Amino acid sequence: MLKPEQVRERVRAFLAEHDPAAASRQDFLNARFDAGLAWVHYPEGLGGLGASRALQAVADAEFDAADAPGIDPDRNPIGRGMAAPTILAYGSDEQQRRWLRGIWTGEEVWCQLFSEPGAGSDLAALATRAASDGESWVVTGQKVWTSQAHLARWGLLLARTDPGVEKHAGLTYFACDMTAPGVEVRPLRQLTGEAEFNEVFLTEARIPDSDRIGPVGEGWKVANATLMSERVNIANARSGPRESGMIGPVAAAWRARPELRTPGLHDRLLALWTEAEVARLAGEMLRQQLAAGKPGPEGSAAKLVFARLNQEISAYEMELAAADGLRYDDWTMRRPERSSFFGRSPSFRYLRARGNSIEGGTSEILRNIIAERVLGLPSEPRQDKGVPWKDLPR
Amino acid sequence: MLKPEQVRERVRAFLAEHDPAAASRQDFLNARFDAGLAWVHYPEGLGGLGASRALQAVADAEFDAADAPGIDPDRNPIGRGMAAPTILAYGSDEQQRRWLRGIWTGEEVWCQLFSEPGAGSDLAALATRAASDGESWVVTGQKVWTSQAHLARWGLLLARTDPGVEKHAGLTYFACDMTAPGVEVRPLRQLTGEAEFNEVFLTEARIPDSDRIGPVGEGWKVANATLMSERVNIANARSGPRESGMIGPVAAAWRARPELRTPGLHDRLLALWTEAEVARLAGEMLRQQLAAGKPGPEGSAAKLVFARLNQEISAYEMELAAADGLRYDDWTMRRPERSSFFGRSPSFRYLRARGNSIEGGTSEILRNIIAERVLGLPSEPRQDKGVPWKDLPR
Amino acid sequence: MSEVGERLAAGAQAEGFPDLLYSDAERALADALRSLLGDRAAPATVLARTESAQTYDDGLWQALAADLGLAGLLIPERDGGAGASYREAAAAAETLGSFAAPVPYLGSAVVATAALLAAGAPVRGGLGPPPQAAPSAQPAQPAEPAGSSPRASTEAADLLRKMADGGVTVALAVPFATQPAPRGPAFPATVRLAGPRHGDTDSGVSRLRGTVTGVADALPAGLLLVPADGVPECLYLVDMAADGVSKAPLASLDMTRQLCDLWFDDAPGTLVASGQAAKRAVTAALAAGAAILAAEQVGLAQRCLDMTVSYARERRQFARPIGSFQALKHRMADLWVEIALARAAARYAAACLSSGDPDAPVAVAMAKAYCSQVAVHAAQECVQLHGGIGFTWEHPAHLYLKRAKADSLALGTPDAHRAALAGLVNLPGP
Amino acid sequence: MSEVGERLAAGAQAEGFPDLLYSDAERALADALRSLLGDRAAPATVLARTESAQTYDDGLWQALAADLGLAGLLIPERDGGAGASYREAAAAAETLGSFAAPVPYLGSAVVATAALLAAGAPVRGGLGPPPQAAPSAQPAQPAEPAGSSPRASTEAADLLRKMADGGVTVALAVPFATQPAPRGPAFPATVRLAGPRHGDTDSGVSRLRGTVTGVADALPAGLLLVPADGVPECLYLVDMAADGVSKAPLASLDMTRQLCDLWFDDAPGTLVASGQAAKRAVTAALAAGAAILAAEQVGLAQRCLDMTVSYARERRQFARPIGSFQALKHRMADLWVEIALARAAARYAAACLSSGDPDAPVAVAMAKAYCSQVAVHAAQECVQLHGGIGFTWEHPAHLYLKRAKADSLALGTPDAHRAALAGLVNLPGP
Repeated sequence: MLKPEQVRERVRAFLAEHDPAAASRQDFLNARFDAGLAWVHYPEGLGGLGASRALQAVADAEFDAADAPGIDPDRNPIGRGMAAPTILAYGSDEQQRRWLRGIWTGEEVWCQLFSEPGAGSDLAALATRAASDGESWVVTGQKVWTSQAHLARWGLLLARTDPGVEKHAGLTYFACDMTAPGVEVRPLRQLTGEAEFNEVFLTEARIPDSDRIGPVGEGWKVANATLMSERVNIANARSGPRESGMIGPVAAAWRARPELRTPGLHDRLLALWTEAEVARLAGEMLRQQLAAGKPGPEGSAAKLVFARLNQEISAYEMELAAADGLRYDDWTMRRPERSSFFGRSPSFRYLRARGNSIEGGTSEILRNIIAERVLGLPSEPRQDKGVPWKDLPR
Repeated sequence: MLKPEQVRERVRAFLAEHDPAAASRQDFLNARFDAGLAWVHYPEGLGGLGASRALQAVADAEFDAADAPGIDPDRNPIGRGMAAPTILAYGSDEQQRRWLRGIWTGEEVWCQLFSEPGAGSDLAALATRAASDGESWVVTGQKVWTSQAHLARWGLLLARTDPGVEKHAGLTYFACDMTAPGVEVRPLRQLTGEAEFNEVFLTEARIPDSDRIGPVGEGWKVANATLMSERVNIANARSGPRESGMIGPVAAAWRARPELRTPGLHDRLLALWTEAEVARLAGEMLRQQLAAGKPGPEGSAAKLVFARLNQEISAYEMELAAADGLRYDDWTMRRPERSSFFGRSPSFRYLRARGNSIEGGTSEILRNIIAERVLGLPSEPRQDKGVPWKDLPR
Repeated sequence: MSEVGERLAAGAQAEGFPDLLYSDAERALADALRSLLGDRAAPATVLARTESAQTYDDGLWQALAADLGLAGLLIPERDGGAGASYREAAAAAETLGSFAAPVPYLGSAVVATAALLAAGAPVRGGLGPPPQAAPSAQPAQPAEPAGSSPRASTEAADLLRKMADGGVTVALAVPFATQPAPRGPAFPATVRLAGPRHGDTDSGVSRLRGTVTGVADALPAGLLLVPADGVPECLYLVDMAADGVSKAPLASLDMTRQLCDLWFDDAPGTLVASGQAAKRAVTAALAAGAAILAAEQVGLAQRCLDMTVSYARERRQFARPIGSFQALKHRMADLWVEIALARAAARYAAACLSSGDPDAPVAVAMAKAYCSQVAVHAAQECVQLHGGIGFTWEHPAHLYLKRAKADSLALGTPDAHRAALAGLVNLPGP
Repeated sequence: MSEVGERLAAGAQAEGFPDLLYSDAERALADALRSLLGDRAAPATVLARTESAQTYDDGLWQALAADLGLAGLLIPERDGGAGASYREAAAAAETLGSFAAPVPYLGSAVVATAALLAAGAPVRGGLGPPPQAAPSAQPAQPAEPAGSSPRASTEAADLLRKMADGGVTVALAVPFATQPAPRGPAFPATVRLAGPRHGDTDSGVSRLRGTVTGVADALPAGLLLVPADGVPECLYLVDMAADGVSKAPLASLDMTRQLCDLWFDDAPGTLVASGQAAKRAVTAALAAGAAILAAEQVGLAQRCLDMTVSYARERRQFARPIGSFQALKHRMADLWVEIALARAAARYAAACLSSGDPDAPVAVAMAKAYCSQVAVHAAQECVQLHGGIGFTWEHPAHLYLKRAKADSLALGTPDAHRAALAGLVNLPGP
């Protein structure tokens, strides 16, 4: 394995050959990818050096020190966080070469076409149909809760290629060209007034077989890699400094506005503060486990806790704000590129946090997963086991 | 229907003929029963006048005014609260005449032989076997959580008379003579150190067919009448004055011991006080509904709320007591005739209250009942439907 | 106390216990209201209204006033109202709450009406003693009060008569967040008297200056009852259309009851009550508002549960209705239990207000504290158990979520009402 | 802060973050301990012990001391101990907690040891400045302190050496409920100095008088560390067998750690520390106790969850394992999540204590507040989800319930620790 100094040297050598100030941003990033200095733990030839994940910070620090153009971390989160690991695990060599660079540089944004109106928690029951005509697949169906779809060049698509077998068995995974005919993206407005998400209507959209990821009928396995990455990302992303999360604005308001303080609100604040900090410590412990190469099952807990705490804290903030909580900042229908809890009113935080226990897997499904996969509790009696998808009651 | 004045006159006439001071207590009570002045809403000849339930208070007040011996309300709660309504609904004329008077006077104590070690929440799966030899039934099995069994003359017994049919269908209901050979009662010690309950071992105990209540195979229906009475009793019993429940000692300690007060404990006290009082109001509303002849489904809620509040309040009381909460009053194994939360330490209340969500139907089962019977939510997939009891997995 | 003793005490107490059940009249009113709202306040209609320029539904309010007498429910029959009590008012609020109906019932038919009734004008014959002459050091004085009492009395009675049929809608100009006294402000006034304007000749007209923020049900109001600071405190009637009165609608969390800010810039006001009578009027108004809002919360919570149950019976995942999953069933069962408790609390508060029971302050504080939490819990579960669809704008769940959360902050938060209880039931803080 | 900013800050901070993972040494210690306790502290054994005359298991404690060095885990190697840190002490406590083992580990190997270490005697060489002469108005004075410092130092070091192999068991004579300073008492002393007895010749011996109630792990202790009030405050070593010392076992909620009351009636004591050193010793002892108790609570909670999960997999009702019912599954999943969080909190507290991190007071308060609640929740769910059998005396669930609830009240309640946080993290009350 490479040592930190070796990585540092490679970056310096690269910078000696590529003047950050001279090159265009995209050219520079492309070259950095090609030099294996994008995500150093990826294989050589695919933006990496096969190095330890921990050395990424070393490379990044060198580039930062040279004032080199970097990637925009807010751009293409699904591409980098979910598409890339999935393509790395299941894509063909050609697919990896074709897509990974654009994903890392952010040149091509990706979205995820999994959920459907009739298949949310029961994702494997999805109905979007992909039928082969020999050369390519003809896809018809409706996807929902697709963030970034209006910005995306590609979508990670899970579709049904065989309705005649058990629901998990009939799925296949594709990369869907979002600019292809038959792909229509419509904003989906949520209760905050914004439309962060989209509905995607697929009407006889054609996908060449070369854009299929993984074998026909093994889409469920590939999709699970994507979902696992999603959860790892969520777990990884939550470790900020003390008070950096939803508790931040509340603690700030408490300190700045003594007139809002009451004895009853005080104990609840302290309880929430404690929970938020303990959750942060648990996130840190998880991060240390990952860094030590021993990922624990605690990752499944992170999103669950994140959702519950965001909801409890923002609800508390409303009671603290009292009269101010009765106001909203803006009901205008907007399409934010990225949602943030901060810089908005307490009432926005309260409303937006309600979605945290629904989006990306409901808290109920996460509890099922913990109970069955972590604790080994028996599954409930299944009524869809061994039944061909087409014969399931709907 | 009788008017209050008519009831009053009947009591006065009765008292004119039966000098409360002269008669023995049991004779007086027997005579009062025979005069229909025991439970005035019961039919004539069975201790009542077929009058409105509300007139009971009128009769009781007259007897109290005359200093007449009354029944001991702490004696025979299962007999009066569960056996009597069940026998009234399903017993033969002869059974009603034989048992109701002794139940009301308290001469004969009753207990309930339903739960078994292997059949708690799933009561209908019980295994105690009653086999007919023509004249009588030979009963073998083990019952558990039987309060009053060591004091009881009779037990309400639910036993399996046909293992070859679906579990609910093979049950029959009996009155079991607790003094019969083959009936053994052993104390069951609970985590408080006391033994309020018993285990009852039935070993080829014989029950004459004349002590069967309801038809063979219809025991489940009869048992449901008993369970329904139990829940109505619990609901009825919970309507005391403000602060009469578990919140009472807590509020008293708060008022008497200012040194225990903290801001954090204050808001929780107020929240618990509010909930306790609101629950009391709900009990009162339920009582008014019953009095108006419109029993609502809210009865199912009463035990659930009672258990949760007792547990939360007693847990809070421990935190308020702090150092005192670390102590217990007495670990001696005792057999109290009746359990009371009062006159004991906070730690006793805390421990005893844990049982409130288990005894007499767990809170989980009550939630199932509310969800299915009140809200009409679909039942879960049943794996025991249509399966003969003997073929059920165990 | 022994458990026997308890039972006896319970029996004794029960005889004098307020009736918590719904009367036939209340049920009939609720049924009629439900039928009317079913036609005119379907979720899609209510949602569309929140996105329109006029967020209050005037037509609906007129229909409720004309067909069901809702505008004058609490107004005595001799003044043209229905002469009903707070019990019926609560029953109506429950049904209105179950539709999140965008009408100024709470503000006009309950809060403002309660203020006018408690000011004593029509009911007790007069506004009480005229305000005392204030020390001259005060920057602004009430307009000459002498002789204003009989006029105000007549005016208040006239006003109630106009309100009774919905012809006039009135709002009390205090922030919607205001908790009733004693824990709330003794007199929630942010407006002061200004000196008379040059040219003012009517001695019965005073000039008001100041701002009131976040007022409920004032947007559709024709008249405002404005508490004004001073010695003594006074309550004035102000025409929304008068010079010097302006209003600005707010982006409100609950757009089915959109708040507004009000500005008074030497606005002309007529005295309605002063001193103790003014304080009494405002306190009674806010207490009535809190009690009736608790009933509204019960209706809202019940609607959320009903919606959730029926969705859970229909929606299938894993080849089963999601309502057959035990974790969800238990949560709905818990909600049902909470609502049963909340209903008892709200009924008790309305009953106590109706009969003038001395326990009313306790009853109102308990009801508002408890029902607020239950309504919010029900609305949150409604969104959650609907899954993705419940998080969309098109589904009505958010209308209930927003109203529930806003209502929980209105007229005193649960925390604030619990704090009020501390004093009322002798559980003092450390 | 932007989410990008956050991520960068997180990365930056993470580098200096204490290691929260279990080291190989900690895992090995826990494994060995689990194996020994599995043999000697099975639930039935522990339950029987609570009903016996000697509720502490001396033999087990000796075995833990001899085989695993548990008695001297925190004692420096040069004093005969294992020289381990609070991290290893916490790992051991987790395992002991998972058995509710009736041994004085917390009281002797953690609390008393921490007091002796912090008193500075063996580690920092000396007991600090000798106590100042007290004003003569004081009813009782410490025995002549001059020259006692070196003797005490030697004695404390000797004492640690004797404790290291379990030969001597020591308890700090303060009520188990005592919260560490700053929110707890600055010096929790209920014992005072009495004048010297007639015939006392050893100037190093003082006489103590008073009562200490509800002390943990004092029943099996041979020696007591007794904080005594006075100017300055002093910490004395008292032989449990000395004249004038008596103890009375209490009916305790948690009979696996039975409390006792202690009486001192002119009991002879030897000075260990005085003034700031005495305060420091007691504060450090209680803080260490709270942190290690939090770890114990994690172990207890995990055991409760494990028991519950395995029962739920076996127990059948309705022809299904009850662990297949979703409502129960979700509750066990929630518990598992809580325990993951509690573990992080307890690990952090132990890590901060080990490294002398200035965040230690925050870490300890958080850990004790949070882990207390989780352990109680886990034990309560353990009883509930076992149904009837969990409510019986014969089933071990109640041992955990009682220990969990008692532990939550010990060394400061959750409420008290949250109140301490208010000052530590600048979230002051109203």
